[in-house]
Amino acid sequence: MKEIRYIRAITEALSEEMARDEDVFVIGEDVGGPGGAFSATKDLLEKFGEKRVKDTPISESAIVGLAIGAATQGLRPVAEIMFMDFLTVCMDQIVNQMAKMRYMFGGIYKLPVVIRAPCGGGLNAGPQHSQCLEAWFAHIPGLKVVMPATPYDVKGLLKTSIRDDNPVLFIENKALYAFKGEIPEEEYLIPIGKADVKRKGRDVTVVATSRMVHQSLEAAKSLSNEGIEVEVIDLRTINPLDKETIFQSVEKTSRLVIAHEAVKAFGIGAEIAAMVCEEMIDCLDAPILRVGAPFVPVPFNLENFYLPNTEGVVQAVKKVMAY
Amino acid sequence: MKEIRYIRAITEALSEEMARDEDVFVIGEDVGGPGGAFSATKDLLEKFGEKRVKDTPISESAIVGLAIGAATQGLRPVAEIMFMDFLTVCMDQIVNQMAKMRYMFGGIYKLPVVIRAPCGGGLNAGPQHSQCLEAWFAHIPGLKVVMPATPYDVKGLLKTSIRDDNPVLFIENKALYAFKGEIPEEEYLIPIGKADVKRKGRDVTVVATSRMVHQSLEAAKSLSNEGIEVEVIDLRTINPLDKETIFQSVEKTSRLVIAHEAVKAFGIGAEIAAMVCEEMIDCLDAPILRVGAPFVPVPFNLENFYLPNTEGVVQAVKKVMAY
Amino acid sequence: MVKRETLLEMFYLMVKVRRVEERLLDIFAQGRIPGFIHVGIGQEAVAAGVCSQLEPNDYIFTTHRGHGQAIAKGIDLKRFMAEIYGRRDGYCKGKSGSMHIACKEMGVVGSNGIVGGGIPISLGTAFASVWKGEKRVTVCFFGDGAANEGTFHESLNLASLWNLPVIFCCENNGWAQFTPQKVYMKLENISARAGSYGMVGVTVDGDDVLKVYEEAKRAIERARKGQGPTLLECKTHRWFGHFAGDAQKYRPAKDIEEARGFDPIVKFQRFLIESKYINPEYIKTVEAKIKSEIDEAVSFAESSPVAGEEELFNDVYV
Amino acid sequence: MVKRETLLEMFYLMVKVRRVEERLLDIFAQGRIPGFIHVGIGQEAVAAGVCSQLEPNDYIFTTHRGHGQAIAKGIDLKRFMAEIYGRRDGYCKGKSGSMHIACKEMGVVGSNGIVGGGIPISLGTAFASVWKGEKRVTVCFFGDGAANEGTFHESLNLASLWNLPVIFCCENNGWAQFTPQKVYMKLENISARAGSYGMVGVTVDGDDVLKVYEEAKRAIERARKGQGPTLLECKTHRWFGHFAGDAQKYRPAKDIEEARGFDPIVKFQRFLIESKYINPEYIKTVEAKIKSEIDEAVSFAESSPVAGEEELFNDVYV
Ligand SMILES: Cc1ncc(C[n+]2csc(CCOP(=O)(O)OP(=O)(O)O)c2C)c(N)n1
Ligand SMILES: Cc1ncc(C[n+]2csc(CCOP(=O)(O)OP(=O)(O)O)c2C)c(N)n1
Ligand SMILES: [Mg+2]
Ligand SMILES: [Mg+2]
Repeated sequence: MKEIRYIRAITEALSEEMARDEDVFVIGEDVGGPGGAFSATKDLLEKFGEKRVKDTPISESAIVGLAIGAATQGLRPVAEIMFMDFLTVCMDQIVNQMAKMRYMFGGIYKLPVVIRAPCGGGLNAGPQHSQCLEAWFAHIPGLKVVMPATPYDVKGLLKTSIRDDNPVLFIENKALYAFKGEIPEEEYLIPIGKADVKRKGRDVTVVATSRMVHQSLEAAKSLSNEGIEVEVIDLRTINPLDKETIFQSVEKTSRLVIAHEAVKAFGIGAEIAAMVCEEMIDCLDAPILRVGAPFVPVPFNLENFYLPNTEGVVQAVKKVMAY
Repeated sequence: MKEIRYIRAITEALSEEMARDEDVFVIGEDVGGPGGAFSATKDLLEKFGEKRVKDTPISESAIVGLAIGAATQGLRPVAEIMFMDFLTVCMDQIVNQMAKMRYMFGGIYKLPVVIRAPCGGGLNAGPQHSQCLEAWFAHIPGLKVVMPATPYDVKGLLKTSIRDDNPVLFIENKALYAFKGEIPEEEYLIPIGKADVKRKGRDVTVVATSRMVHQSLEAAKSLSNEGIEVEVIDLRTINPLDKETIFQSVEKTSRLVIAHEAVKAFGIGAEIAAMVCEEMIDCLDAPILRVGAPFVPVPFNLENFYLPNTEGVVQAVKKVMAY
Repeated sequence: MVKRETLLEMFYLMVKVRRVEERLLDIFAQGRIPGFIHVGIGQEAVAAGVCSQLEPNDYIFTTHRGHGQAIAKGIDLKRFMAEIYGRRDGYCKGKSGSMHIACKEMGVVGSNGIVGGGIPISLGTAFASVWKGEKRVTVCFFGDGAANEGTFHESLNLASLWNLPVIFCCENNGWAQFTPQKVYMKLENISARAGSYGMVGVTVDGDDVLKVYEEAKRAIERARKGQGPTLLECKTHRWFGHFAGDAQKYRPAKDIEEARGFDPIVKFQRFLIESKYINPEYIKTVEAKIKSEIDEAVSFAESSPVAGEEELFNDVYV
Repeated sequence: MVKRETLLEMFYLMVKVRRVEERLLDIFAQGRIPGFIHVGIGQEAVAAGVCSQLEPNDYIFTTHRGHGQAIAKGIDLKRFMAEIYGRRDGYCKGKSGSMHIACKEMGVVGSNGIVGGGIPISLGTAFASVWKGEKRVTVCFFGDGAANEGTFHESLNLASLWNLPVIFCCENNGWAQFTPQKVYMKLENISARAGSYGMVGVTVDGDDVLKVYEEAKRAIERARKGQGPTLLECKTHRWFGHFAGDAQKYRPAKDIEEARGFDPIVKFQRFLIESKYINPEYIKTVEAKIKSEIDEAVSFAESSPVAGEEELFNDVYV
């Protein structure tokens, strides 16, 4: 095992996959040189050369379109979009083209495209650089949506995403880029669509994603001191959703809290709550509570009021316990 | 009262508001001449002249951007985007600009922009011309999302939307354009954010939107013959959501089914189910079921298998009744 | 000079595209095709002039008005027709219809229902060709209206910058749906926009198949030799409405009449006859052959079943 | 000839912008400002040359690197600074920071964090001005990198087509974040793209405030007279990194040194002194005045509180 930052785990995954498969290339704004805005692609240009590390103009639709076209011919592009908020300037390519092409054309294409994009607040980056929009993409058939929370998961899942023959939206979290964690020295993969029970517990299930996984673990720790044992499930993949792991846990705990950083209303927590309510309502001993952001744009300097946090999870858990 | 088609009710609303307020103008592709792809703006060019009926290039981002800028200066643009699927080519303008501008700039602007766009299948228009994407926009603070199902509602709500000082995404349904219904001769308005109980019933609440309102009413009719009395709530507005009307009904019926044409997974039905499950789970006598499209792109010629329909609502209602 | 076989091939393709679309209008008017279709009658010279000189493994991208290019690129008429009918044996198993024909074997990468939506993707096949050291060129067809979408701009810039082997073929029929060109852009020649990217731009009479052939040849050669992309604008005329059933009330009758005066088939046929390449007898044979191909395609399509519910769930993911 | 007051005003603005941004770099390095900031040190002549001749009710749109233009347009330095600090008395109540300054009274319609995001919106204020029969012009600032976004294309086409009174002012500093111009476009002059829209395009030495002034004057006059938009490219130099804290390791030291050699303030100051408009004493006075303005702004900002939680929910809807 070794300790590594989330951002460097991404770099390792890219580097390993590029070494393993000559058809993998990275493309995006500033991905050469210093390795993009957050240095995810650092040193790849030196290692793999200009053929496989493609610096582009600021033209997100062209970036994604090129990736799609190249993928129809067997290449395996990994496109970087600098902030998740900028996916808005290439939504047609993602949603109407990439997601639908295989279906629309009768299955003739595989589309092994990965689009990496960081979500989230915590950096005081303001309303146009802090959003969590995973719910949009989870609503679109044809895409897979991956959203890892730890260095270990980000590396294993990015490697798997690159090997997947379907388009994958790979949502990183910029507030986690500097976060450190252990990973094995040797190669490993993590399957897409498999949630991870990050902490076992008998009383309440907390399903969380991305940064909120860490807040939930913190919450679980402090609640444990009060005798409440929380099971924390890190979803890791938003689509396909690992219903089984969630359901098994809820069956055991009978209490569910969902925590994500995205705006609560119409977020992915709604789907999880609705699924449980549809298929196992009788298991529930309490309402399903959701912890998410309020219905306002992400403010520059009021993030401390805006961002869902540990305390929010603690309160929600206590509420379902007290019910 | 008079009988009118849904599409002509739209035209009337536009025409009346343009006559009433000189700052209202329509803008979009082909909106002059024959009045756009679906003739919504028919005859407006003749009536109001070129100043107020603006035919544009095929440049959706420029259309929406212009509307936003004009709105900051007190004009009241009504932009037409020909199919809801094409909102993907101007998402940044809608989501990062229009929705956030008031908040982002400390409240200095009012943004009375209406974007009209038709959703939905039923015309065999294929995967890129049939989507229902209302869930995306409902997730974005700063937008209002309106989605009427009848000529009466579409007229009254479009008029109110034009008078609203906030950006409104006004989602029409192209399969309903030819649908006929009664409206008053005299002027009327319908408030945004108010659901409509389209049929009263004691046994099951069905919350529906757009085309599925009609399917739900049909379902209710046939179920009534079997002694099941369904209450059909037409949401009419997705955001703000009329929680009160939904909750009151569920309190009475204790059973909830939600029906929309959008893909079921991560659709707006999830939010409604989650809300109910969060705040009034103990009222429920059965799981909350959702009727929505399967997780596949909209197929050209398999719409009969794809589209959520009356039978789907009937089945769901029977299931919650039998529970 | 253009070789005789090529001339005859182009003639055949033009007549074939015309007759197929005439038949489609017919069938559509009878309500036998679901959804909507867009025909390019009057624009056949562009597809024939360009596609007749492409290799089978070259790539093309087409639009909602893409029947002609796909046929000229050599797709199978039966599966094409079945797709438009929405039947199981169609190219997309009936799931996509007229607007979304694709045929991997013949390099028809895909038709697109989003105006300008295919342009960015065409960069990718061109990129892959260079990557693999192949000499395959990509032709991306789009309309005059599409030249005002942001994707046009982003894509042409990137293609020129990276010297990609792609020909951006703008089929300028003077109309974007119900709106004539002068209402939505100031320039007369879209090819002038090539200058914004340091790219070669040419405008050609798109109703003259020989001229299209010639300029397309240069563009294709440039691309194949690694000399970069071309913006090739072919000025042509749309005879019918935007979609089948559009009565073109917004369009002066004179304009339609004039458009029909530019008939590329009449023009080319006259040339071929005057130059003694063909005679009226030959034309009859060609027409007969085409008719039987179309008959066969239609009956193939009509006898192919609509897929069952199980097909709904196929091909969303690998 | 340019009037003396105008010359002095431009000088004042350039020095003010420079000193404000120097102070911002300082404060930022001390960790007193949250988030990130982008300074335009070295580019002051563009803002001053353009904005000094705008009326208070003319409109400007700015970008992430927009301090200079906003200051030159006349916003209040105290509220500006408070916004960058994220404080309650900032222009946006502290909710948006450096990237999103807006001031309705002074026509700073809004700064934008999305590259190319403001360009379409600038059409709207220009449209409204024509609509109301006012003679207000709109200046939309953006960078060289932004000229490859689709919105640039769509917006310039529409502006030209409708003859809108807008000046598209491309502040070309040769870099888009970490990437130099030649890596992302073939053309040297972005103004050449004006031809794609039938618009006037001009490139000017953006480090020479008099040249900027002159060309901007023509463009503004054209716009005010209803003669349509202009694409005005000002070639200038970015001295510092893309954002404060960016050490520019990707950039040759020589390039940075050269950039600093183009100092627009040094150049203009020399001219003013040689032409006897000012003397060293005058400069000292200006510097002193600016220093006290900045000191005042900083202490205003630092003594303004951060808004409370209740502010979180304000201004989402009317
Ligand atoms: C993004 C987008 N906007 C609008 C449309 C609706 N639409 C379909 S075809 C068309 C006109 C296209 O004109 P042009 O590019 O000249 O092609 P033509 O139809 O003349 O072949 C329009 C506006 C669309 N399909 N996609
Ligand atoms: C749509 C979008 N893509 C990418 C970015 C990230 N980004 C911010 S500034 C910038 C460079 C902009 O370069 P230029 O337009 O030349 O402006 P400059 O920074 O030089 O003033 C980039 C890539 C963004 N903010 N928005
Ligand atoms: Mg056209
Ligand atoms: Mg720049």
